[in-house]
Amino acid sequence: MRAGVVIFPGSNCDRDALHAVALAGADAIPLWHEDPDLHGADLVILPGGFSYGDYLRAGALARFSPVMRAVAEHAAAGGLVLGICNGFQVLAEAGLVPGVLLRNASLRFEHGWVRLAVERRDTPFTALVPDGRTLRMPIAHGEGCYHLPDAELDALEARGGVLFRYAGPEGNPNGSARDIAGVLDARGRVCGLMPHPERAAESILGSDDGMLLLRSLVTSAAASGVAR
Amino acid sequence: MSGTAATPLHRALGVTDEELAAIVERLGRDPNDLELAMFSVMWSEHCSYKSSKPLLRTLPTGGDDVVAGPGENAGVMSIGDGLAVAFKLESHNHPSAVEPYQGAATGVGGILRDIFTMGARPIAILDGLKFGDPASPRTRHLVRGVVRGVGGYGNCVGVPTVGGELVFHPSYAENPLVNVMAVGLLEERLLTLAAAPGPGNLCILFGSTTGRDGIGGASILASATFGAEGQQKRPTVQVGDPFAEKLLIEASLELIEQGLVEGLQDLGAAGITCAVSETADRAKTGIAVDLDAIPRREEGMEPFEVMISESQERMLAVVLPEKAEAVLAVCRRWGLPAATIGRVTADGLITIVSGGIADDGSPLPGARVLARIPAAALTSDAIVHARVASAPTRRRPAPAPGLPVRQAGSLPERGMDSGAVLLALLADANLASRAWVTRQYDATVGTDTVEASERAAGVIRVKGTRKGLVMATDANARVGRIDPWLGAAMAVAECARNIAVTGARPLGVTNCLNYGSPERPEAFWELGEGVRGIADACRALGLPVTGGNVSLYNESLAGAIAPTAQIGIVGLLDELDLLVRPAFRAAGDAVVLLGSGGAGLGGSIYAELAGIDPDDPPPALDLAAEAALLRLLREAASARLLRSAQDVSGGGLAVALAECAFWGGIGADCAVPLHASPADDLFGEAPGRVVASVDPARLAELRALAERHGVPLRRIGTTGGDRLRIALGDPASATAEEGAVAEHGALDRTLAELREAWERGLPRALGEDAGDVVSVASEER
Amino acid sequence: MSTYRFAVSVMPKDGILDPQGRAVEGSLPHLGISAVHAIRVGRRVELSVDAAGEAEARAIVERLAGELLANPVIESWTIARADGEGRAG
Amino acid sequence: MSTYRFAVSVMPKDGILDPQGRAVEGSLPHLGISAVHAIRVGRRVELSVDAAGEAEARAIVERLAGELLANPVIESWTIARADGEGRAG
Ligand SMILES: Nc1ncnc2c1ncn2[C@@H]1O[C@H](COP(=O)(O)OP(=O)(O)O)[C@@H](O)[C@H]1O
Ligand SMILES: [Mg+2]
Repeated sequence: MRAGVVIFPGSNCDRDALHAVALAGADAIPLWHEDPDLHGADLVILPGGFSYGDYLRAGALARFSPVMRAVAEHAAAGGLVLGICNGFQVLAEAGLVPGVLLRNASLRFEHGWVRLAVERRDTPFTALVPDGRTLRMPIAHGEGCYHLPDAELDALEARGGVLFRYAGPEGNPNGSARDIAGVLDARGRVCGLMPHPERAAESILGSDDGMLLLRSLVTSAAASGVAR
Repeated sequence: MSGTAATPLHRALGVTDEELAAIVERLGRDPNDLELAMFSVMWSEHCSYKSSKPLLRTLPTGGDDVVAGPGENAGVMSIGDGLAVAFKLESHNHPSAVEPYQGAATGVGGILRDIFTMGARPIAILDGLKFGDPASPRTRHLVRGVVRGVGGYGNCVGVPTVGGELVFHPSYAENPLVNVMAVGLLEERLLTLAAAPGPGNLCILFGSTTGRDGIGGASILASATFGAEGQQKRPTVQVGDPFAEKLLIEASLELIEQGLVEGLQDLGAAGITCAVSETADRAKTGIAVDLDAIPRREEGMEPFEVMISESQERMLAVVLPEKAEAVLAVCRRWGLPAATIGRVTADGLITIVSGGIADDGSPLPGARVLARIPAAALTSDAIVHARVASAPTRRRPAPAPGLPVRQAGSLPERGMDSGAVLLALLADANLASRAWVTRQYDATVGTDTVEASERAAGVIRVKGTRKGLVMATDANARVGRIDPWLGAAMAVAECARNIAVTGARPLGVTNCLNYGSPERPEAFWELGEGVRGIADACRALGLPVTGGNVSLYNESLAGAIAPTAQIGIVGLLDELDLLVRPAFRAAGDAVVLLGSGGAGLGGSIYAELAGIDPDDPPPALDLAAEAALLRLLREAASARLLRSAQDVSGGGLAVALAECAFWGGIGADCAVPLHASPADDLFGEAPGRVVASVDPARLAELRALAERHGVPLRRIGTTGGDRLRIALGDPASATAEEGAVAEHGALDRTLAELREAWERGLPRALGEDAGDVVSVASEER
Repeated sequence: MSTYRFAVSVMPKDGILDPQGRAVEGSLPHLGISAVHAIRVGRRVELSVDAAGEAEARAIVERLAGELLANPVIESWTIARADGEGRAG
Repeated sequence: MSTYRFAVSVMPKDGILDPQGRAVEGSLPHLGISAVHAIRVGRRVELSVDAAGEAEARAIVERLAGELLANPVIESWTIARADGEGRAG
């Protein structure tokens, strides 16, 4: 199973994602933003960071990178894509997942540990998460306030597009609509997620809950890779 | 750039008549205007250390593990396995006073460049911040801007901020301090020095283009007192571009890893002038600069502007000619402008040429030589001033350890509720939770952060090993104001203790000396005392000083800052799973106090809050006892004897106990013998003490170890419950071995109320809880 | 070929949360200002375009605004000349 | 008492580095755009002021701009009517 991690100029969680997804059992390779070839990746991760400095709007400039055409094609063909933090912002700007990430309600960068309720377990991203289990992982972003017009939110919820919500005493850190922390595209193959599972992949770092997500993904990608 | 009849050019540039004579002597002729401008920035205090050099020579710098010491961009110490750690502290005080967001941001950028220039990947940032009264609108504006700036830059480049300090003291009202420490990790074989060896080699400038920003920043901002005159001297503000810095980090490390550079130097103060003269001087070579080849951001820049511009995010690489194409290719890949701007020569001169240079660095036919200066004259052979030091007439020297101290004010004795005092201390702006700050910093990027901020030292694991690096930064302005020797020495001791309580071995020390004008004998005396304090403490604790930074002229019309020696220490934990944390971990554990404090409330937060007899001295510092305590802590940690450990510092024993308790969610019932006065015993900040919790079954073992190290150990209580109770014993029972001290009135509070006071304190002090002025000006982007 | 300078104003759409605007409004009482309301904070981008004529230049700016400078889900934009001519705003 | 609507345009001062503008410019090749240059990114703030006359209203906006909307050290600003009248930019 090969996982490709895209490096945009300004990505700063690319090495973290490579490290964690390798721990989860994948053959992890870097993908360069100017190279429109995914080099056989079964799974593509858009990592966190500040692609193009987050200038203008987070994710707005990265979405035009040559690699994003390949990512869009991969997704269109049913390939798995996970966008973490800035990667979520890039996916949203590119229209690969619904919604917009506005500035945090506090108008500040927010770092901290949050708890995520997992809304569905029948997805490639959450298959291994035990029932009833919430996931603890860090957030670190300035623009993570999830927004969609109300009617579209209703539609998103109705189709099961909300995958993670902020929960527990730590609460909603950024003012996201309906506490949404992560969403799925219509086919359920592309996921955008503000918190950082790759930073919660080893207990020495405070939590290994993120591993449940990454292992789910690696397992599903391996299965679908065989299928294709 | 020109002088007038009334003010000749050299004086307008801040060069004294005496300095001009020294320049003429080194050149054997009068300097032209460009040369004078180059001298003026290089002979600024910031670049030349012309006042502090003789003092800095007295610091101990040797040690087995030192790979690179003072003089390089950062200190480097070996941590085994072929790995080394690079670390350094630097100030960006005056730029932050002018423009807090950009000043702090570019401060972070500058210190990070010092780290990756050496071939180290930056792995952590710590920020030592000092401001005036948190209730004043100006302070609030500065705090908000500086914190946003540190975060705005550090978060974007992807280096976790894992520690720091936030101190409020009235002396910083007009002159805040922004000291930033950066830590990096490198393979020793990749260590890269900032030298320009090999005549014929190329000098390649890469990163951002050169603009008019920060013209004269180093010399003028950092070397002048803020006052009416300082206002006009303010140069163009530098704007940081962390995105460019991130690309610069990746490109620089790639160049080093691929073996493409012979030397690498970042551009900071004094820009290209500093980079070429320092690298040439270190290698005993010269450099010919092709002025026209320098990529510019603006049209019509004068040669002197190009040569001294402090545009951010630039690097200078010294490269073998056959590798130049490969270097340029790496820069292109990372989207960074790069240009060959000069050649290394054998003549020891910095030559600035317009019109092109030949392969050997000589001017092409028809080209003009605009400046020609011996590299040494600009750097190692810069002028050194013998400044006059004189102690203030009325001063209180540090008390000697063990001397009896006169009783001082002691509020709890006057019928004041000690529980209320503890709540007030926990809520004090200087002691309350820093979460309002640290939430704005990415502390977990890099997937190596084991412990960050809030509680104690930052802890970073070293991937591929079982090791951990532990880091902290401390200063002690309040004590420094009373006795600058003691303030500096105590900062070293406290910082080392912060490292040692985790079980780590402190490796080495970096520092930033923040003082007033060296031209004032009293301020220069303070600087001398501070350096002496650092040297004494480092010798006693066996720690080398591997680098640092000097920031003088920290004065405003309102006066000088409290003398502030900011200390940074990195320690090594050989086995990360031996890490000891500060929070209580289990009910029923024995609570012990290691070390014994003396009396003296001078310089404490309690004194500021409650007021004390102005003649009450600060507590004494016993460096030998401190060294023994450090050794004990390390051995106790390796034997896994400690369930938790936390040093006693700001707010004293009561605050330390409260923090251990509410961080762990486990209370404690304690009894403390009354030694000096209730205020001293509960809230005094005597150094050399640690609160630890221990499995009762292993207490005897710890006690034996403590005895062997000659460190006093006293069991003061037991963990458990959801309250913190501290009974004060009768002085008569102070000699009693343990337990039953006759009570003298107990402090008794729930963990919930203690925690709430601590959590709300800072937002409340800054007016953030009630809503305050929020600006959308540029810092918000 | 001439060079035209434009200013693109990008503002949050009506009905979209504008936390910056709200924050500024919230600080007005601290400044003793009560007469100001309905604050919206957006972006202004100035740029130069080389083109054969204004219509061609404007078309390029239109495209840039819709694809890059604004996010049509939440923002609307207007384009104006920012050189001699239509300089305003 | 009338209500006046203004737009405050805040731009980085000349000579001050504008990293945003630079980054946007750097990504234009990806959009296949080559005719655009000299991009500067700033802020636009729209607000309404209740005042007896335009001069009074404008004075309030002036004060607000210098104290809250712009950072005078690195930014300059212009103020324009943004209602019926001077609507532009
Ligand atoms: N400006 C800051 N940035 C990051 N961390 C900070 C800052 N100020 C304080 N901290 C963190 O808050 C904690 C408490 O600070 P301090 O009171 O100085 O600690 P100590 O008692 O160990 O000296 C430490 O972990 C410190 O690293
Ligand atoms: Mg400390």
